[in-house]
Amino acid sequence: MRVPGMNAATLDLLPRAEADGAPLLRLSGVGKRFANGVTALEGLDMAVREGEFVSLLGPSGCGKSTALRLIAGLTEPSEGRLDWDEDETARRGRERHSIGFVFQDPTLMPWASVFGNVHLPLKLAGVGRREAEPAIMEALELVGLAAFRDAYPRELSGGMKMRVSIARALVTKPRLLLMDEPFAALDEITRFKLNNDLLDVWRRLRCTIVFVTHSVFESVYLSSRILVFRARPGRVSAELVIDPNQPRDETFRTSPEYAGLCRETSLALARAMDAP
Amino acid sequence: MRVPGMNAATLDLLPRAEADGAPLLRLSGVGKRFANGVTALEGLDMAVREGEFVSLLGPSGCGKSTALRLIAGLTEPSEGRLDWDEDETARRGRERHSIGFVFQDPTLMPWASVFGNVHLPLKLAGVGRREAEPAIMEALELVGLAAFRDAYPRELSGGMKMRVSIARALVTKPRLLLMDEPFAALDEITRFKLNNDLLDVWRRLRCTIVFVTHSVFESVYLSSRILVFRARPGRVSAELVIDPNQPRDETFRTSPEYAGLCRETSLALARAMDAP
Amino acid sequence: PTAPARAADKVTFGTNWVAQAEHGGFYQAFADGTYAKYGLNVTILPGGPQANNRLLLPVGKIDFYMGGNMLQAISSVVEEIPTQVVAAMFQKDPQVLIAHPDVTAFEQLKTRTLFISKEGLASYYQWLVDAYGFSEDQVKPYTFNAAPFLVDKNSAMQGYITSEPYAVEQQGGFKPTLFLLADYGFQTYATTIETRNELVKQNPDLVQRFVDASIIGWYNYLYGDNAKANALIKQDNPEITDAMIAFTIARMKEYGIVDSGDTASLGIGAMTDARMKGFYDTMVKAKVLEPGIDIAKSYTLQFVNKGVGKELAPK
Amino acid sequence: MSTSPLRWLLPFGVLAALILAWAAVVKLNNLPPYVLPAPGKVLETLIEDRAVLFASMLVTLKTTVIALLLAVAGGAALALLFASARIVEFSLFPIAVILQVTPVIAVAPLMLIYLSTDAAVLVCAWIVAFFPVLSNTTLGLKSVDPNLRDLFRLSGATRWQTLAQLKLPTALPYFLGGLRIAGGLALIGAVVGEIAAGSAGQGSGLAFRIVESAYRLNIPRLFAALLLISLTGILIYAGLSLLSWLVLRRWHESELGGRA
Amino acid sequence: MSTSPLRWLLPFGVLAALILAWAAVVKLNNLPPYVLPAPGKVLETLIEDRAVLFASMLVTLKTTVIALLLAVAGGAALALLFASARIVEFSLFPIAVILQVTPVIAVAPLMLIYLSTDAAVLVCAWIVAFFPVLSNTTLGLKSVDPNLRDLFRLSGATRWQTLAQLKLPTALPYFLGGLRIAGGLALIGAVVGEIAAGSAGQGSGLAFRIVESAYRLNIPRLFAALLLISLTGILIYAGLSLLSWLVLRRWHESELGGRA
Ligand SMILES: Nc1ncnc2c1ncn2[C@@H]1O[C@H](COP(=O)(O)OP(=O)(O)OP(=O)(O)O)[C@@H](O)[C@H]1O
Ligand SMILES: Nc1ncnc2c1ncn2[C@@H]1O[C@H](COP(=O)(O)OP(=O)(O)OP(=O)(O)O)[C@@H](O)[C@H]1O
Ligand SMILES: [Mg+2]
Ligand SMILES: [Mg+2]
Repeated sequence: MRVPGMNAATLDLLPRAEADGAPLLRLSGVGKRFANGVTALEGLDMAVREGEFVSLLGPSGCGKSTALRLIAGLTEPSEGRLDWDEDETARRGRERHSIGFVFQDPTLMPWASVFGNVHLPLKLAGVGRREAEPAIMEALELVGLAAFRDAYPRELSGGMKMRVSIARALVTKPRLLLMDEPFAALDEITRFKLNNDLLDVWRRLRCTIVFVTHSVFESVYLSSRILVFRARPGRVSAELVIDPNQPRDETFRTSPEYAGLCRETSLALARAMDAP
Repeated sequence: MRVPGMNAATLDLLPRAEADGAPLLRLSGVGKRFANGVTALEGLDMAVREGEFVSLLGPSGCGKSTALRLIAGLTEPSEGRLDWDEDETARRGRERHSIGFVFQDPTLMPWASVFGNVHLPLKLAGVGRREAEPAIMEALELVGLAAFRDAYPRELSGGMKMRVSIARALVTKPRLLLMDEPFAALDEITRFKLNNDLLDVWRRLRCTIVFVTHSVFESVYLSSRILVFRARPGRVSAELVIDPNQPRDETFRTSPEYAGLCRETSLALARAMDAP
Repeated sequence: PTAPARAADKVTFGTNWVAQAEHGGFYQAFADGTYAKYGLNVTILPGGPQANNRLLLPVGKIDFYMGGNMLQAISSVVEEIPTQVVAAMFQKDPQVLIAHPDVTAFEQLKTRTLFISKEGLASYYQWLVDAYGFSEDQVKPYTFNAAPFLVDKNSAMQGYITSEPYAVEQQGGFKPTLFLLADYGFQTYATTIETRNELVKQNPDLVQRFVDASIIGWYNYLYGDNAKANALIKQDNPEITDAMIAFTIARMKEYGIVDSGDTASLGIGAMTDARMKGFYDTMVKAKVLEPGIDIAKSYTLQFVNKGVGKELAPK
Repeated sequence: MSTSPLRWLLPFGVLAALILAWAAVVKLNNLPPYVLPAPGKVLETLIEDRAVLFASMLVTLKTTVIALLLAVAGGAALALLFASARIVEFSLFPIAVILQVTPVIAVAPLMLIYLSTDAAVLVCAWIVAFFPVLSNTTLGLKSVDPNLRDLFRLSGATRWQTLAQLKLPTALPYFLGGLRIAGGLALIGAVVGEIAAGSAGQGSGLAFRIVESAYRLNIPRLFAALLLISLTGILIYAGLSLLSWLVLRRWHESELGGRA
Repeated sequence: MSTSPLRWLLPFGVLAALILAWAAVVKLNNLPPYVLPAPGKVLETLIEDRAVLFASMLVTLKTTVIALLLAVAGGAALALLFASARIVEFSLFPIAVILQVTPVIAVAPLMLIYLSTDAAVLVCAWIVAFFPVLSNTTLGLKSVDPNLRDLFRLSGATRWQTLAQLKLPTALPYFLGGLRIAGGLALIGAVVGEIAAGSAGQGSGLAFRIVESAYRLNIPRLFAALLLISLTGILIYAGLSLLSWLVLRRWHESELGGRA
């Protein structure tokens, strides 16, 4: 079934109305200043709703990774606040692995094999090697590295390392996935395949994804919402909403709506680059 | 002046006729097997001609980085041979910095500032800090990091680190530039700008560039020739030639020829993926 | 005496160096059953290269300790350590200065490099400075190894008359000139038996038995059949050879280390107030010891000078 | 690791050259054995007195190995304690330093008051050997990749898991480096401990043989004992290096050598 | 580095607690001063004999500092030599190990034959201290990031440049770790050297004070000397840690602490 139903809107600098449910988390007036005086973020307002696929787009060095780290709780805001949905906080207390994180660098343990690296989050949750094996192999299968299960990180190419990192984030089937340019080091075909696989995972697990990318095409193809950051100090300068029910496949990729959305996003990005 | 004059050809698996000058270097029947038994390359035949802009395209893990390392002399082929032009070998004896290399990872010295990192190749050639400063600042200007000259690598974002690495490769104005996915971590606008800057450098310096990328668009926009590698064990599975005199600008990017070439390249890549 | 009916008293005797013939009398008393006869079950605890056993006496880990010379005993008084000397097995301190054969007079040593241990420097050497005008500048450290002395022809070194000269003769191939400090006025007793004040007060009988048996041991070691004692020494210290033992015994006899002077009348182990006082005054003058120390606390004549075992000496 | 035989022969060649030079020095200067015995004479003595010397070596080796094991346990345990919080490190490191710099020779007599001779020797050797393990392991535990630390935090790793699965592997190359230093130090510690607190006479270690030989001017025997100590030291070092190689060869630069 | 005053007070608090515990042990067990003197008594002695003791401390400190400098120079130089080729390392490391495990006490007399007393003490202290610097620096020099090594190769860096600008900075944290170990060892080395080969009498170091006090059973004074050694050790360690922090704080994990 093909539905043209696409519901895109550019609401520059305006947070979207929250008719469709309370947000999972909300950043209000968040600023981040580093010890060396660099202000990475300033006045960042954004929310992530349950089950959303949000992409963050913006110029290099604008604070996307920092925003992701803030959401993950890996760093504290210097200003403003970050609020989690109460249910979520409660659930977080019970479950581990609520968050999967793909760092911008592969961040693999050099002393462990590919298998061991992907096993890590399960191992930390007390799942033994034997028990975890099906899940690990499934994740490795997904990123096409099943044959390299016993290789060590230093024996892998750049793209392969990144894929191990992706497998590691997926293996726990987390409820919130934070991904920092996961596919940047991959060729287009692998990338397309993984794009579709990721969408599949998203739909199956009904998880929430916050996704940093530099590819306008990718962001449009994947997301239900795109946040465009302006240059340092970063904050949201534009927001685009895409109907999540729109099926994502080759036909979408070649549709004029897709092209239009891409152009729109590119424009928002260009405007964000030289925002005052 | 717009010239449609484009001279594209898909010469699957066939090395291109060498009418236009002796190659700067030639790899013949090159194979590379690693200690752990992985065969990264097998029967790789390719040549790089003086003043060319060659892009290498191919699936993740197919041996592109390995090929670049072979050319740079950082690793030895397990099979086959690599021949340099005799003049070039002679010149190499006289000049340092004949090669600039952008690694797939930023590969910065953590103990040196951005300035110090970019200074490195000049310093190794005996050019002092004072003397090298204009060149360093020019390179930093180019990648948009002049304001970060005194920052340390750990204080930079992923894209910024990569840009430092690019500045370092350019600062010596090398005669041969080997670049391994230099722009993968950059947003599209910065990437476009740097694409143009790189072309500018290429034309001004009349240097030779071997460029690994995963972006079909980028490869078509930049190169005078594209080599598509097939999956591991890697070797050239397709070659596309693009008229180097074609001006590269927004009009080219939106031209149907460009779109056609991209499609052709994508197809070659898709075919390379499932080559036997 | 009739054998005592009660079980033998367990006592531990700590020496200040590894087993050697200088400890012969004690091993003799052990080997030939003299200690047993006196109702003592003795354990001999050999010392190490460092004088470790010393502190074990006041804390009660050992009951008798073989003291070096009287200096340390007097130091104990200063430091209020409740121990005292109950017998002196050596009438003369075997401390000797060993010189190359070209040295003939004691005075000549003043121009030589002297290898002296740190302990020596803190004790008798100060007396040499005071009494003979030696100087600290001529001292190099002695590390219980004679090689530096043998190599430096213009040097002399400290030693025990019963030990080092043997090695020097063997390795150097010459007979060194020996200056026994005792013969030059260093009149301390040596190889004493020290024990805790408390033991003297509470169990004088035990102390007396140990002293008497040890004295008899020494007579027998010097003048009787010492084969069993020597075997025991060799067992405790496999490095030692018969030749060394013979050398030591000969030197002890030759220089009257154990049996000379007062022992003729008072027997081995003899001590006198006069000699103690004379020694103390010399040391005070040499600034080795401070004036005003109550040296009477450092020893007691209660257990010696009784002529025990004198009958064992050759007439 | 290259398997070229040169690799294994050269060290022996160098040692042989050294021994030849030693022999030449003795010969040319006509040195008497009590100053520097010729290597041949030392070997002769070694063979002659093998029974006594090897027995002593075993005693010393035993002390060394136990001390090293305790140093590893103690040093690593302290390092873990220190790694738990910066404030703990700051508070307790001075005490570790005091332990390290306390001259064993000076305190050995005091230890003998409360400890048996064997225990005192062990404590001496331990004191000398534990610090490099502690110091290097602490350094290693602090050199964790910050991104990996974040990953562990995110995965809800417990303190204990972070320690066992992140900090310890990171610290491993440092720890093994400390271990290689500690190996030799445990040996010297055992020897010094024996000198300072050891029993003498029968059944005692190499230190006693050395002191006694020196006292008797039996210098060839002293050298034979030194030779055994050197051999023991080299064996320990080689063993620890092998261990290090086995553990790190798959991933750490220091044992990978240059990449082809 | 946090600037909270707690950070600076706690170590002193712990030390104070330790001293109080020591005083309590002495008091409760009614220990006589010749077994374990009370801290007050030690302090009293320290103040009383300050002239002699501080003079001796300066002598020992001087030896320590010179030995440490030489150990740094020697250890680092050897490490550089070893880093030049695997085969050199393999051939010469056994000799370094032999040096490390040679009991200084045993060879001191030999040194005294050919060296002046002061030189012999220095050599002793050096032998004890150089190995950690050597071992850690070697490890550091081998832990170079392979990509950076490639970069240097490509840039046509000379051997010397690669050493100075790549290997040395990489080895710096390891070297500084070795230095912190060597600092304490140089101090013990100086003390042991003084005991083994040092001059005695006036103008001599703390070791002589210790031996002398032990001989005279003046245990409070022995402890005062030990206290000075401990203080010196802590000062050296603190100084080297500060140096390490100054050098590494901008880039190495071990001195960065957790990131905010
Ligand atoms: N630890 C740090 N100390 C100081 N400054 C930092 C630190 N980390 C990041 N920054 C600065 O914060 C800014 C934002 O960094 P961030 O990594 O969030 O950018 P980004 O949007 O992810 O960029 P990129 O797309 O290049 O990865 C940068 O200017 C960077 O210099
Ligand atoms: N040091 C090594 N040891 C063993 N195998 C290696 C080593 N380096 C690379 N390989 C293998 O060689 C193959 C090619 O690696 P290479 O890095 O050249 O790929 P690539 O084409 O650059 O891939 P990517 O696009 O992901 O960077 C990979 O399969 C990898 O596993
Ligand atoms: Mg980023
Ligand atoms: Mg690559």
